[in-house]
Amino acid sequence: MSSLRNTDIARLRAHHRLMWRIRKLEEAALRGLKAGVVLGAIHPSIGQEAVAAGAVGNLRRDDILLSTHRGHGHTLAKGADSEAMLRELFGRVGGTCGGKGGSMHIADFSVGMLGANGVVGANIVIAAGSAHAIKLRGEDRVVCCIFGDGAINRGPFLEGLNWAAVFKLPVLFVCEDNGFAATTRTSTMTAGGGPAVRAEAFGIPATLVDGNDVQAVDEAAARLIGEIRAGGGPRFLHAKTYRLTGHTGVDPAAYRPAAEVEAARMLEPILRCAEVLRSAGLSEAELEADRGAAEAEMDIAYEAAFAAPYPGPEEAFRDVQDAGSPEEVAF
Amino acid sequence: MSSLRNTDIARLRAHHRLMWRIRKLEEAALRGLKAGVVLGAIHPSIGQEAVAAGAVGNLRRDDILLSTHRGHGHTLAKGADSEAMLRELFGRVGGTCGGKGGSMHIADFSVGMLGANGVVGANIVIAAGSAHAIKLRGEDRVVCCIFGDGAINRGPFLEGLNWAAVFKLPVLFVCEDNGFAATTRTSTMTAGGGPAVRAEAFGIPATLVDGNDVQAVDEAAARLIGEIRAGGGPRFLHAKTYRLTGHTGVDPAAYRPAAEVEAARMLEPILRCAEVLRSAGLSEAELEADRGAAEAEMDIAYEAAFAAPYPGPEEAFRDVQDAGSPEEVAF
Amino acid sequence: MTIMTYSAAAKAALAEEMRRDPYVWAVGEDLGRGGVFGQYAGLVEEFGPDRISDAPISEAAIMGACVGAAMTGTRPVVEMRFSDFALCAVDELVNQAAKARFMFGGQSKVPLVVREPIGMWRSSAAQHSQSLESWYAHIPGLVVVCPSTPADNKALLKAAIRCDDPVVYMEHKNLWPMEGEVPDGEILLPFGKARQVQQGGDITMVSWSAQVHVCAEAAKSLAAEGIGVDLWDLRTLWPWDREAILTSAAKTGRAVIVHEAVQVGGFGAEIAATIAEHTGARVSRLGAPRAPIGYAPPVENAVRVTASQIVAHARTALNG
Amino acid sequence: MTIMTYSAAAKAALAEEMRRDPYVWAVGEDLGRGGVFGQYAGLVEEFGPDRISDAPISEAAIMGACVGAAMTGTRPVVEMRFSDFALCAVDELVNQAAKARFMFGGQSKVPLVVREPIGMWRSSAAQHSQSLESWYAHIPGLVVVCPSTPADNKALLKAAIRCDDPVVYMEHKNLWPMEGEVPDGEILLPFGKARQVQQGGDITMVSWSAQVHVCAEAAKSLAAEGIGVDLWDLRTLWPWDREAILTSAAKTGRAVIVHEAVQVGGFGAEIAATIAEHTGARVSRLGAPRAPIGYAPPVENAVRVTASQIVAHARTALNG
Ligand SMILES: Cc1ncc(C[n+]2csc(CCOP(=O)(O)OP(=O)(O)O)c2C)c(N)n1
Ligand SMILES: Cc1ncc(C[n+]2csc(CCOP(=O)(O)OP(=O)(O)O)c2C)c(N)n1
Ligand SMILES: [Mg+2]
Ligand SMILES: [Mg+2]
Repeated sequence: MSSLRNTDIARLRAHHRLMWRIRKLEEAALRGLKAGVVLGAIHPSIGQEAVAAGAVGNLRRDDILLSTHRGHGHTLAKGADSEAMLRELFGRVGGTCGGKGGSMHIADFSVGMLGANGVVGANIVIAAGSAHAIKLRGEDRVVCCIFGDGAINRGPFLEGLNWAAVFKLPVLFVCEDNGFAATTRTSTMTAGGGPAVRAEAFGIPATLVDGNDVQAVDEAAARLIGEIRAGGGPRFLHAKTYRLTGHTGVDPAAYRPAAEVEAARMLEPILRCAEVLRSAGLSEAELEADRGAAEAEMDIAYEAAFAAPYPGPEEAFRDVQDAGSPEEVAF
Repeated sequence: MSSLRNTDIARLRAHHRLMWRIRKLEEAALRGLKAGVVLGAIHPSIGQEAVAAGAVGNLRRDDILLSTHRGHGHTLAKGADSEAMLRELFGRVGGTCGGKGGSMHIADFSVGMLGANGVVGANIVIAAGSAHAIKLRGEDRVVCCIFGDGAINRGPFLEGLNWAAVFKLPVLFVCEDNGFAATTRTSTMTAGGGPAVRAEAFGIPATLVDGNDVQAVDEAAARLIGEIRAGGGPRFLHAKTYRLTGHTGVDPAAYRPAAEVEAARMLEPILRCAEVLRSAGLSEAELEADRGAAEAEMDIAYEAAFAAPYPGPEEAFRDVQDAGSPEEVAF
Repeated sequence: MTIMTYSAAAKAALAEEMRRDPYVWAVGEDLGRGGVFGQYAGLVEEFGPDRISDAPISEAAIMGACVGAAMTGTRPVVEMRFSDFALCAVDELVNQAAKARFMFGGQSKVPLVVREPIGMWRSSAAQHSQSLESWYAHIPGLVVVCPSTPADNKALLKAAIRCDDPVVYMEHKNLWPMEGEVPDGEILLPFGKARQVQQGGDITMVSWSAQVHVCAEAAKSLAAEGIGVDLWDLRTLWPWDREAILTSAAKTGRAVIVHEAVQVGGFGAEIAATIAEHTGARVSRLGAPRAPIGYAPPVENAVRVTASQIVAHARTALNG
Repeated sequence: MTIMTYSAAAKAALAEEMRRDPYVWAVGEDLGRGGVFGQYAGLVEEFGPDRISDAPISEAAIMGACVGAAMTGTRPVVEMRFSDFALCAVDELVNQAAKARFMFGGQSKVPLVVREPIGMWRSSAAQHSQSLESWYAHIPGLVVVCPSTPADNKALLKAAIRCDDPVVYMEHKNLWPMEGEVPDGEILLPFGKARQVQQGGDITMVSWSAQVHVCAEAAKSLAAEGIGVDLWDLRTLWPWDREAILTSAAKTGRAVIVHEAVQVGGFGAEIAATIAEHTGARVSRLGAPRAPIGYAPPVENAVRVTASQIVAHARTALNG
């Protein structure tokens, strides 16, 4: 670990910064939720930041990302603006979706982030199709599709993976396995050997990685995305992690023992990343600077988002469709 | 082969008879189709009879069967009456469904046959649920669910198998793999190692069998159904076969070389079964008697079905629902 | 009489039916921890995890398995969490459950209750807010129930569980905490009988689900202006109480149908068309514009039918 | 002018659009061998298997993948084979395709054409015969097209492919072999403009898809009795031509809406309700009873709306 090369250290430091930004963005969102400023449900990814940083960090800006209901981290990692994201969570003008989508539909097409999704597993087939278009267009872009361990029990998991494999499409499937589907321990409702075994059964090479080890995720994703971009077809990454919060911002998560959560807290990705950086020579001040910068960014973003106005009611009728738009005939 | 025990010979002879009955039933149906007596589409299973005879033959009468659009053989094997089946195909009174379902919805609940299905793969989740009810009721019945190789690319394949494995349900899944999904060679649209590999990935022990060898199917099914009835949970049987006709009664099947079909014809299950019986000492006359009896049965059934009346228009309003029935309010 | 919430009333109904009939069971995601709205809280303790069963995130299997289970001697209650997710299981409901009895020539019934919570619930956005009751009213074989009060939620859910048809049972998410009087003892409501919320001679108003309460509020304002509203809660959309509604419309000569769902192709169209076909009454509808539901409150509110809109609409209808 | 079948007209439309725009492509089961009704026959030879693409039996993936492909710079034509099978892909169409543009705040459009053949086709029974066009008309974000002639099938399919919205394109299975004149050259039809099939002053008749031809037959019989039918083919259900229909209904004072779909909750209800709301015309509907479609001809025929029923209905409407 202390034998890290300088380039590795810089890269790891960037992950450290990004993970703090994700953490602080979500802490801001949770604060907003408590204050009644964030509307609707939010699903924090606190404790899972290494998947976003390690996997999404390997995408080019013109690569494509599809995410889930728990997509803040992925979206920020893809390059979305934190203030625009908070505006979206607060339902304000200037939100990434103009305040019309909220947390569960956060998207920023300008950075290739084609959407969180309120329907578990729905993004898997959409991602396959996005990759299908890339192939038809003869481009060298890659699609990254992130979903939870609960999603592997929905039909679109089979249909989307089979599709991607049959058509040899440039897509990286990432199963962000936090052990739970809402209040249910996923293992109790999943038969067989799990995500990677299923992916292999659909003909997609799968890699298992410690999803709380950002270096490991980074290395695996870099390799897999390289293989995909070289024309190797789809790849699968199974990243094991743990969600430190409840399923939503208001879930006390009483369905799991405190000791389990405490144990997981010792293994959380930012701590572990800091440990490696420390042993590679970074000072406490440098590490603290990353945290502090992230906090400052999100505090400022929060205030700016909070100050932004709500969209007007006319937005209810905009961007529905061209033919027969409700701006012309609403009833 | 010539060392078959007498009980085995009797069992094999019964398979031989049953396979001829299926063959002759479907030949009668095809004759009816040409004559305009069979209405709608029919999907013959000619060449695939060993799966029906070998697998379904191991079910008790109170066990449950669910089938596909290509379900005549399965239904007959479960004990449905041939005349009632032809009446159904002809859309007549006394059909298993009163002429309201036709070939794609043939069902005979009195022998535990809960329906063919017009939607590929839909029977898989229904079968899982039927087995779920059996478990809840504490019964020792077994469900057998037959589907094609094309069905393994639909979501319900994943969802139904996972369900059965999670709840340890008494169900035998049988993939009747004839190599084609309509006009498409299934291998071109299926990624990975195929039905059995997928089933194993969902935690269900799978067995591969030559689906044109009725003894092999019989033995495998007997063993698997025994395991299931003993409380072992779901099992999977992958039976490879070949459809000798077109996808439907009117499909010339021009999408495959004549030589391929000719080669398959040499391996068809009735011929092979007869060969074994012959070497076990059965005479040509005995073998011919099986064929002849089947033909006579179906000729008589055809005539009786043909003579039967159509249901009246009032049947359109019957058996829809209790509350708000169209017999009371149709519009 | 006991004061209960809409949620508790449904729970009581399910518990009573499960005690009565050992083959009634419920299945859905997270039911063991009470379900997403707590409407199953505590039931697993009484009935155990086989009868209050968790499920994988597999809506197609939840629905499809229950079709099979309903044809094999049990009476499943399917929990879909949000009606929006039931769109992952439409083949199983519409092609299988609804048609099995007919296409198998009456050999089997499919006694299934599909609970699909509907409606806007502050800032749940486009995929967690829909009201698609008119879809299921269009499908032969299905019964559609939309209870609006705790008392009805108890009596209708009990009736749904005993019904031999597949019943799409749509509770409104905003009503879960609503309190109301629930009669003690075993009460079942028949399907197809509307509830007269209040009597009035000037205009007939028809609604269902949460929107009934908005109509009642509007009716109060209209009463202050001297306009008497004959307000009906349809309770069930299929079968629906044509007799009561046509009689009322013929009497008042004016009918307005109010619902939260998109107006275009909503069930209000069926009622309005039927009234127009069979009476001389003038008809009109108030539903949502044909737009998805937005997240930001002003965007969400723009598609909400409010009491003041209903009042204004009724006034126009009476003067028009 | 060229005489073409409804099927050939659609094929010509698709081929022309594929020649014009390299990012138009079609995908569905068996397309490489022409599709289940032969409506793609020969296209793979010209465009190759990437653009006339086979698919696994994975309706959810076919639909869902095309949502993603439509958001990533292509214009997919989705073949669902029978509209009944599209019920395996409702989340992908209704929760995803229809809502993406709105819920992402206009960042993306979803230019998708979903071909869903509808209608009764002799003895195809309950799972291969449905007409669910009213469902999609109820869903914000979707366009719904139901062509009735070869000429329209060409011009509307071309327009659908160029439209940036997700279009549910419902061809009628009985119309595939129907021949008719198709104008040469590049003709596109706008959505929302009905076709006046024939003029008449006594009664307005509105229909779409195959039922238009049954209405035309009925109108001929009525003409012989001296009854003039103003017959309209709606062509597109969303948007629909309110102006033409309301003007006609106001003129004749009587409107009857005829469709093959189940009458309860059918799109006829929307038209009837709208006419009743906006004109003084008397309205009535003729659709199928609320029953699944049976296999035996007498059972199937019992739910068919025939020309003689239409004639009788129109007579009653005029005397009633
Ligand atoms: C089709 C569907 N079913 C149910 C839900 C409700 N739901 C939202 S998140 C969730 C759990 C998802 O678990 P997982 O896929 O592991 O993702 P995680 O929340 O753990 O990130 C559920 C059941 C949904 N949104 N969509
Ligand atoms: C969901 C669905 N999609 C498409 C079809 C049309 N279809 C009917 S049979 C068939 C092929 C099925 O192949 P397979 O499962 O291998 O069964 P086989 O016909 O070979 O017995 C198809 C595509 C259908 N009935 N249902
Ligand atoms: Mg999870
Ligand atoms: Mg096959």
